[in-house]
Amino acid sequence: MPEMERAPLLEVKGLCKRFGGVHAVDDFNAVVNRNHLVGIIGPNGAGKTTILNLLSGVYPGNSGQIVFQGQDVAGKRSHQIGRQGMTRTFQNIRLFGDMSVLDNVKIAYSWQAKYGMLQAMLGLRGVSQTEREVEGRALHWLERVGLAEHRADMAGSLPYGLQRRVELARALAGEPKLLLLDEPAAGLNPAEVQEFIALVSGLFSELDLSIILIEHRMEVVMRLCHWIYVQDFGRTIGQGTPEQIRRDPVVIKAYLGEEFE
Amino acid sequence: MEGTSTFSFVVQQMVNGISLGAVYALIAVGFALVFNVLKFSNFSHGGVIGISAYVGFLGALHLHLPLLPTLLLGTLAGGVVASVVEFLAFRSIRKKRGQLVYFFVTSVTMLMLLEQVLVIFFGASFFTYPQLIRTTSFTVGGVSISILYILMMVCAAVAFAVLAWALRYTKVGIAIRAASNDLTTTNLMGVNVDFIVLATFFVSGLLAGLSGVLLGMAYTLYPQIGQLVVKGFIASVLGGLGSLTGAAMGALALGIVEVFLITVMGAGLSPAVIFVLMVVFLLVRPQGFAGVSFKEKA
Amino acid sequence: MRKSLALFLVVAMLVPVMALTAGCSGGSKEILIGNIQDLTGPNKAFGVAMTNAAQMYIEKLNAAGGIGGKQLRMISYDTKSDVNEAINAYNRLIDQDKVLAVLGPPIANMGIALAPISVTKKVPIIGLFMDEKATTDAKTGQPFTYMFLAQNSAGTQARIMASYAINELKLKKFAVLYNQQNAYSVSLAEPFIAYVTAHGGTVVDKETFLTADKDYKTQLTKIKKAQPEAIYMPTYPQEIPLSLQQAYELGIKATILGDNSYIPFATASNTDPKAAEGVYFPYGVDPADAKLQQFATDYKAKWGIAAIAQSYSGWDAFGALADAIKRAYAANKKVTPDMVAAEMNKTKDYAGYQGALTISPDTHRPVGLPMVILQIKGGKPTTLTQYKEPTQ
Amino acid sequence: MSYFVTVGVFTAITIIGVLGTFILTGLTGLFSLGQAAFMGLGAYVSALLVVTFHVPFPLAVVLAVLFALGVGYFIGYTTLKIRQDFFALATFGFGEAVRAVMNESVKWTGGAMGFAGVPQLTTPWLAAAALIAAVWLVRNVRYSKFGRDCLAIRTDELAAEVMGINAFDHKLKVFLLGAGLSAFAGALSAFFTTYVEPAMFGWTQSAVWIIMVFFGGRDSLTGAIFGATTLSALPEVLRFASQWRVAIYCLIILLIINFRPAGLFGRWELSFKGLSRRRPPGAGAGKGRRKAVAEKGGADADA
Repeated sequence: MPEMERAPLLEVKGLCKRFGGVHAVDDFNAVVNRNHLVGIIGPNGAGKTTILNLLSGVYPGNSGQIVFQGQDVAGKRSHQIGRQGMTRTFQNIRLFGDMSVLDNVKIAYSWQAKYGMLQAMLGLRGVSQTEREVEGRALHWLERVGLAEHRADMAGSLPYGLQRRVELARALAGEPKLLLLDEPAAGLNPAEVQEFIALVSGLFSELDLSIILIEHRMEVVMRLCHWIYVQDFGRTIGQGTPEQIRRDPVVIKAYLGEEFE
Repeated sequence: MEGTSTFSFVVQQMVNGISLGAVYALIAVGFALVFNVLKFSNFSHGGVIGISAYVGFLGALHLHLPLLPTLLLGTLAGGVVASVVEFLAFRSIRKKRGQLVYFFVTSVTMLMLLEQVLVIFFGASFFTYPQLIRTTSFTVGGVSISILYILMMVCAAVAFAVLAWALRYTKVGIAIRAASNDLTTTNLMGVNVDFIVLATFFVSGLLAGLSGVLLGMAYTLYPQIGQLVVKGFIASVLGGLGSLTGAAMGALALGIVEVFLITVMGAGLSPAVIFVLMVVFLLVRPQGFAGVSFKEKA
Repeated sequence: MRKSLALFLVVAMLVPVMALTAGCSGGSKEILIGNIQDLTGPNKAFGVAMTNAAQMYIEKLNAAGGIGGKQLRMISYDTKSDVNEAINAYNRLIDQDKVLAVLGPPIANMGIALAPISVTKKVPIIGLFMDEKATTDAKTGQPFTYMFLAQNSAGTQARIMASYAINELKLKKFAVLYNQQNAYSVSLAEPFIAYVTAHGGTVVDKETFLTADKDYKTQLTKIKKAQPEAIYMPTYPQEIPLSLQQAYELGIKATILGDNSYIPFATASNTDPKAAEGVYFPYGVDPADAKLQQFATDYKAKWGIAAIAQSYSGWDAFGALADAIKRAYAANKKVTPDMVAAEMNKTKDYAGYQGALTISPDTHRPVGLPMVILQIKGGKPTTLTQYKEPTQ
Repeated sequence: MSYFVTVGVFTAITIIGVLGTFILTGLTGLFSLGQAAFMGLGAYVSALLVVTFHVPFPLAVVLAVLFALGVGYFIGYTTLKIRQDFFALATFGFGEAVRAVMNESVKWTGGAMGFAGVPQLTTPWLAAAALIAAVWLVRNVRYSKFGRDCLAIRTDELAAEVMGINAFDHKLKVFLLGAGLSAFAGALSAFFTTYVEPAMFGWTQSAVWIIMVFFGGRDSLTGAIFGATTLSALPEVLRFASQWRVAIYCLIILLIINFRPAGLFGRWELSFKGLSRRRPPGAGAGKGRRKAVAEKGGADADA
């Protein structure tokens, strides 16, 4: 495969984060190749969300390297990382509730829109042209996730399942190379979960994209991911393909338990 | 010969600074208490200070109350007014999970409203408390100490001691402390959040009332007296919002710094210097003297 | 829903317009005098005193037939202690109400702000704004044509106090404590310092405070260390009890010199009576004067509040103005703002409560108007002597 | 100049100042208690330049605004990194500091006695033109990506950051815009009232501007302008008992925040067809709005 010959998209080495005395993430190492879908699983408090927060620059780690597209992004601020092509969703949906669905998605283009404050103030020609382009691109993503008809609704007024999709559209509109999904299926009903799985795998096959997925539902992870890391108390206790994970005795003991016996 | 040695001058200025700091501390701690639980800067605290100062004044003037009952009356009035303010102005914003801006605007508006209530009922000119303490000061080795400031410090010390005790050992106090960590968790613990918030405002109002009467006695009584709350605001931020001890420490520091600046360079430019100090301090130590820095969770 | 909102907006925007057009009135049957005062706000007491006194004067005048058969009417606007409001009110009085003259506020910075505007509006303002910048154009040194002061200026008051302290009390070492953010305070402190240093005295310490400050002990401690013989404390009413009390608490024994607002504020209920004992201050009228007693009784009967200094000087200001209007009318059979201004310049020995009021055409301020020096003895202001500004 | 015009000019100046607060506090959610201080800087600097240094009026206004921007950059750069409450405090301290400097430098500013004798150069026409220009500028910003970014940062700064928005940088720009508008308003006001004094620029003035924004609706430019107009011009004209007036305002604000937190106008914007081709994105949910977007989508497709 040609992808394998190139350097990995993301390489995490020895990432650590302590809160007070607690090691939330302890020596996390991972590799995400291009066009790969990687899952991170583990019980509550295993440090999964912390890993995403470290990757996306929400807070800095205590030590370790995060090499993304050949650059160490550890310690960079969120917006810098976002601009380099790593976007994310949040476990507890963080939409801009006071804004329309369309505007939520447009936000992803703010840093790319090529006009400054002065041009905006004077309402120069380029501004409205750029704005039209942005609107077109944002609409494209809304259509892709099936929300075009809701574009004018306030994001905060949508039902939960649709809010998840808006957040996904917003993250995709950042045109990421690496998309971080933090429990994207949480709170969805079984039918919505199926739709969601179909949506993600559809997007994944269409786009030049890698995904890191954190999820509680084994069903989702097992069906979508190529490679899985299992976290417990901040440490990686196992990794492998879904099949390997299913059989790993350590993993079964620590986490999967009776569910797979 | 009333000349003073450099030593007694310095001591006198220290006494002045600490006295001023004690005044600010009374304001700052009540201010910080509400911040602890609801995480917003409650300027209506100043309005409560103003109203209770006038209530105490009315009691002393018309009911001829002596010192302690006057203090008690003002303190209680503060608690009641603050509770009413919480109930009328803040409760529904909290229920709707309104953003911080709403709390802020409401609190500033409430300060203005309460001030205006005083203007409507008492006019804009000033009043003075009847003299509740006969002797006004005593002198130790050339250093004069005002009885009223002693009273303030005693009141502050007693109030803080009672507060510390209540927060540690009473059921409501423990709940308030829990709420200051996380209001929603408190709700999960089965404690009635509405009650806790009301209690927090009540306690903070008691402190406002106490400081109101003391300020009214020490100074003159005018509707804007509550604007001294900004000193409490500065002090509590310096001390680290979220910590009561920090607020008290910040207040003391502010009092001493103000006195130092006036001594060294006069009152005129001291706000400018205090501003620069404040910014430097916030940049170097954003968590304040004792505060815990808040970090948003993702 | 949206339509009704829009309608509401339109109505809301229209209300002011309609209120304006409805407000136009005024024939030539009466003489309109404007009155710009703080009727609310912290300095309300002064504004109300002037308004009440002027109202009493008008009633007396109207009962006697008015001026040239015309009744006088006063239109008062509240300035709410805000200079912009004062400017607004002045403009409105001229443009809309078409008043003949304006009774101005006893507030220094309002006078200063109105002075350059009066140059273009050309309607005289007679007031008690004590700062000399309100009557003299600092750029040209010439008086503002339409600004008149009907009591001693701040400079005069400060010089009277300074001169009395140096010449009568034989004091030499002074300290000054004043509110740096208050125009009244500043306009008294500066001439005092200038006079003292020019007449053989020294100012050993000059301390200031800000309006938000309520504790002056730090400044007073510095003053105490400088060992002055006297401290001049020209401050606003609510600051007087504070500075007196705090100086007393610090055990300061120096003589305290005050300003013309020390009655009644020096003897506030929460200050130790001993704190104000022995304080000297100048005052526009002599409280012991029998003439004043009658006015005070009438005033109290009519308004239910006691007359204060601004009641007397306000009466004088309005009286001088009414006299100028009378003279202008007698001479021309009609009266315009310019005539009033011209006649104001000729005010000579108007018999007011403050004494014989003569306006100097060179400064538009009173000349030779005496003040009374009072001292608080046994908790009461006691008249010591009449004192005039020393001729330099 | 008739009284009505005078009130109109004062109102126009207030609106210009409030526009800055609208962007800063209304849209971005930053409470600055130092906006009036920027107004003061604009007023004093322009007045000094014209009266003392004989600089031509237009140049003086530009220089005053640039000066305020310079100061604003310094203040914003140092204080916008810290938490929101700190920012409110820091701007409060800044306002007091500016007033202290104005009071202290008596030689230049006249101190507490104020700076009088500024020529009256702000004509009603100038005020009207300035108002229109300011509204137009702010409207353009509001309905550009900057307006969206403001809302995004106000709602969820972290999420905005993750989407590639440099929140600090954005806040700094918005803060400068607000400072510039305030200074501009200050310069106009100095040359209209002909008098400036430090007491005009206290923190309560800044708080009043915030109240005006919330009265009309913090998401609506029309609302902010309405709030400023109503709360500044109406009482001036009606002149009803002023101590009740303030109390009534306060009550209105409390009622609005409690029962209609989006302000009287919510998101509603006055728009003139033809004049404004761009419609407020996301303005007013509902069928009409959806239809409008659909129409517009069609137009885009044609183009």
